[in-house]
Amino acid sequence: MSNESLYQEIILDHYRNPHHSGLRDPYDVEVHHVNPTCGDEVTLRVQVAGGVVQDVSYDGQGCSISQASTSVMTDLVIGRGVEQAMQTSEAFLALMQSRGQLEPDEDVLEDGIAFAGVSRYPARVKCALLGWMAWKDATAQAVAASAGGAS
Amino acid sequence: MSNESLYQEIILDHYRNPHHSGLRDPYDVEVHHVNPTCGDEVTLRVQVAGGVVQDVSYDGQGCSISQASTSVMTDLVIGRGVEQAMQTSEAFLALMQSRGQLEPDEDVLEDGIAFAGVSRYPARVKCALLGWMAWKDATAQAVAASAGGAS
Amino acid sequence: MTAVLPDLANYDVDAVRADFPILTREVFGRPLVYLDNASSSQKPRQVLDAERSFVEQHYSNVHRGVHTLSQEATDAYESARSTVAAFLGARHEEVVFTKNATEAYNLVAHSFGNAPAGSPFHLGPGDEVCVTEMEHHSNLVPWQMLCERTGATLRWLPLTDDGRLDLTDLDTLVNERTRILAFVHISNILGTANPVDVLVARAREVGAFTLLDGAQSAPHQSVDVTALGVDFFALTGHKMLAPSGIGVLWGRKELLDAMPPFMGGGSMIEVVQMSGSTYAPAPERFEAGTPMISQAVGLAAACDYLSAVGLDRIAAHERALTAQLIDGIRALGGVRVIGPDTIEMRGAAVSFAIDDVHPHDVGQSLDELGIAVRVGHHCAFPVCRRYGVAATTRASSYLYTTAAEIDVLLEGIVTVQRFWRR
Amino acid sequence: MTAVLPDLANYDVDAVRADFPILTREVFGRPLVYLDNASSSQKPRQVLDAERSFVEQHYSNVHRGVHTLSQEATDAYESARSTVAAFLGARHEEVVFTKNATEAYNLVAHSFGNAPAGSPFHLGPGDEVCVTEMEHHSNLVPWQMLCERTGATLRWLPLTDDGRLDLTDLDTLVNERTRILAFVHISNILGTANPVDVLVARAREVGAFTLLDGAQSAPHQSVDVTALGVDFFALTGHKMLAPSGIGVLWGRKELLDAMPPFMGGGSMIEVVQMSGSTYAPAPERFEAGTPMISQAVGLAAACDYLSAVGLDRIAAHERALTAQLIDGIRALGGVRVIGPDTIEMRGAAVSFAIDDVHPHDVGQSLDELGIAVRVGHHCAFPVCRRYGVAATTRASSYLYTTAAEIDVLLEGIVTVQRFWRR
Ligand SMILES: Cc1ncc(COP(=O)(O)O)c(C=O)c1O
Ligand SMILES: Cc1ncc(COP(=O)(O)O)c(C=O)c1O
Repeated sequence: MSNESLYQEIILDHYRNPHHSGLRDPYDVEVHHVNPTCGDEVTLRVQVAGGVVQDVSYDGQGCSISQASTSVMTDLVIGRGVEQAMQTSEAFLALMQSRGQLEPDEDVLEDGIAFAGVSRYPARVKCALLGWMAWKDATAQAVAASAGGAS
Repeated sequence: MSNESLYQEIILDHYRNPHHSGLRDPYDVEVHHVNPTCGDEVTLRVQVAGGVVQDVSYDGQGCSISQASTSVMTDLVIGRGVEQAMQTSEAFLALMQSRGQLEPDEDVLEDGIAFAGVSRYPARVKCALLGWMAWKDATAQAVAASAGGAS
Repeated sequence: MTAVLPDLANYDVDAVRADFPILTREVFGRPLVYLDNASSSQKPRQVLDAERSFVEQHYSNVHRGVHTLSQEATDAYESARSTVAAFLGARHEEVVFTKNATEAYNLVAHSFGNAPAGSPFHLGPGDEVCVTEMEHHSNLVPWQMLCERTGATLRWLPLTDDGRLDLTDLDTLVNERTRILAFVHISNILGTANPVDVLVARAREVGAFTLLDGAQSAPHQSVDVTALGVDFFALTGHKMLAPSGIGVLWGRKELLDAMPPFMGGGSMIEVVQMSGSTYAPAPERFEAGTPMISQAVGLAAACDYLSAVGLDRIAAHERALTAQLIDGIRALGGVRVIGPDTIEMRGAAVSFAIDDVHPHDVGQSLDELGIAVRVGHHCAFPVCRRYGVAATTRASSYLYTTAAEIDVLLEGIVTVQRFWRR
Repeated sequence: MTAVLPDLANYDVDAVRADFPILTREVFGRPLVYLDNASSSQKPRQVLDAERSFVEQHYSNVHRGVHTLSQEATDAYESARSTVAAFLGARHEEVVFTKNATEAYNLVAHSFGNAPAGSPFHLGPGDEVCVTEMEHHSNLVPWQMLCERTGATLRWLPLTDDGRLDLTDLDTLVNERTRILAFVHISNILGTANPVDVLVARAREVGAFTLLDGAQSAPHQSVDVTALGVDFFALTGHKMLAPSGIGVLWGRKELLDAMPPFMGGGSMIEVVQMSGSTYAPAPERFEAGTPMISQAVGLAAACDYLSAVGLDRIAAHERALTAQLIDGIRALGGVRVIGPDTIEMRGAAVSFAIDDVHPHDVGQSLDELGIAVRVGHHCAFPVCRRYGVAATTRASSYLYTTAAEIDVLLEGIVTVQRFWRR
């Protein structure tokens, strides 16, 4: 595909060899998210302990963008503090909503910068966000549950 | 006004000096018609006997076109056989619906030919037809009533 | 679009006119004097060019497509939405494209009509809808129909003899039972500008929703829906230099998202099963089917054009013309203004009646002088009845109207009076 | 409009293409191959010119005005109606302009929903509406909503494995309780052409009204609504060379005149009083507010253009391209047609699935080769579910599509297969 292609090598690599894929135990919360406009879906588990994202595992159906984006996401959040991971997730969301106007920060988003081009394709933005949104949802639930347990 | 004017002298003459105007006795049927798009109205009476339109009298509010057209109509139907008068009314209707495409027959429509230009103004066609439609309605009722009475 | 506009330090009406191809037309051998702007406005080449170049280079259906044209068309359509939102001081997601203002009112009325009992939008017997006696049929008939469907009661604020809202009984007419107060910003027939603040304040006291008909305000003055404090606002493109076939419903986002849909179809759904469907959030929820794509682009170009000329300058220009017309009519004698006969709190539409000449004859005779005015009930039948006329003659200026044209109209009225004097 | 068309003794696709400015575009440095016609079509300059010259010379609001521009605009609008009527084999007064096909279906559904008990259009619990499982959301969701409002039951004709209507239970599904049978003429996702005669015959037996969704038929083959024997038919302009923002509901005059109105507002009324209103006969009754004036002119120009090229020639041309595409796909291997895989009783839209490549990736990769196809559920979610796919890739040709373009697509599919093979 061409140079201007949406399909940067990084994306294809993650798509062909997704990181952290497959559902694993132990986990605190499992969520199932669907992108209604294309039927793509992901089942995702998170385990949070001591304010740190201990593990994220997932299984899903979807296009290269959604699959690769989920893979990149796991690299960026596993082993990080929840707060930092949430910030990364916000940065990714901002990039996706930028319609090609934002210069991504490689220090924050690492492989995620390969998705900058996706933001020019509003129809694909939801694909790129599917895994991220599922993670955010599951993590928020896990944090709420442990906070509830602690109080 | 200009040469192409809708307002032919004949129309203005009838408007300024309407023929057969005012409500008269005797009559068989009286009707009241309204043009909803401009609020113009006419009250009209007919007397029919022996298959002949004996009299048509009327009173109304309206623009020059509707007033003059009603005046011309009375000239064309009073004293004529109902059937012939109905034919004249059809000829006038056809002229009005012609969007300027019909050459009017002076032998049939007499002063009515002055309204040929009105057919180019769909918004005014209803004005020109107000009195005619009221006459047709009233006459049909009068004929039906006398047929009913005869049977 | 690059609107190449001249420096309008002094409002340069000739420069504006040069942008409107139709203004060079002749009618019956005379220069066209177009004073039917309250009915619909003419279009500048900037709007026509914007629409055409979009269609010739980027056209496709919008939403959900991944190919380039589809992305470009979606971008154009959505940035048109942003432009309109900015024009109204609103948020992008609060702008729903409709085919005209009429659809906007029907949308709200039908959505409310679909709301189940218990919903904040639900209406039933005992509930009331309040309008005014000066509403355009478009903001009256939908509420009549809604009341008929739901058993709610329609009430209305009456008019004073000088063409204003009669607010004497405001507190009775807008009361605890009132669910929605729908009223016109500037009347298309009387020209009256209504006191939005007073009406909104009363509606808020009783917890009624407010809907403002901006069909005659948005084209002529700068509008900030947030500052106005209403819940819904609508405009129609064709009266503000945009193509026919497009309008806007603006609504507060939290209301739009909570309201039931109006029309069903493509784009407004989330998940469709044969057994039932769920719906997208606003604005998509209210945009069933393929939208008015190139017309939205045209409307955005119209907003840009109006903003470039400057709504405040336009308003000032029209104000001067309106004063000239009202003063001129008063000076003529034998002509009566129907509606406010001063320029306080009024727009540029001036209705009048010439003694003893039927409006149809006035309109037709003026046409033969090249002057386009509107005659009839102007889709405000009850107003005509209120002032005891079957119809009126209405002259309405816009940004391209000149003082000389107002003089031509005034002379035309004299010609009409002479011709029809019997 | 004078469509200066070449002699098309042999269908001269290059001459047709020369009329469409956008077809010279490039995408990613490649010539645009536009195969998204089932979603929306491109516009020839004849249509753009007709609309523009109307707006530059004759524009005004329509109806009731007496000035020259108003008469000219009304003439243009009403003769557009006549042109469309002739195009469909219908009468002038039977053509209602809507903003798109979606509005047409909602119009009928809402009108029926407004009919009082005792009216032939009334629906209530125990009554049924029948559709098919291959409906576009536009001809499905309005009926779901109608059933929800009225308590009527929605039923549907299922599909066979090869993409046809399964008529096994026709007599049960369309029965004495069925009030309306609404179905698609040619499916936008499967390409299937449905047996109108069989369905109409059954509907007539049980006294159900019939509504035919012609969004995908009217652009591609000659349609005679009278011969089809249905009660209602709708099309949407943007799929047949016309501007966006205009569609048509055709209905039998005696039905339209008897049906309750849908939207309320200007033009659709007869007499308006504050206490209630009466309504104009069709088509005005269903055209509330300022209509899509210049878009109607554009639609008429599109009808003229299609007629000049010849619907039969267009159909034959597309048939050849469809055969080429289906045969080509079969020869490739690893690609499955979703829908009829022969050219019997089908239109030009061909949906397919490439083994192991997600449709989004197919569409995006083809775009990078300049090829515009649609991917997704094509507003026919239930069809995807029926055939076990989340989405399909759809290629759809039109009068300007060339055999060479179909070859480019077939090569593109091979490229996609190679690229995405893991
Ligand atoms: C079969 C079918 N019906 C209805 C529609 C709806 O058309 P529109 O979106 O123009 O209202 C479409 C097109 O999207 C269609 O393909
Ligand atoms: C005050 C007012 N409201 C509503 C409308 C309706 O606008 P449209 O016919 O474009 O829907 C108009 C214009 O006719 C108007 O003047």
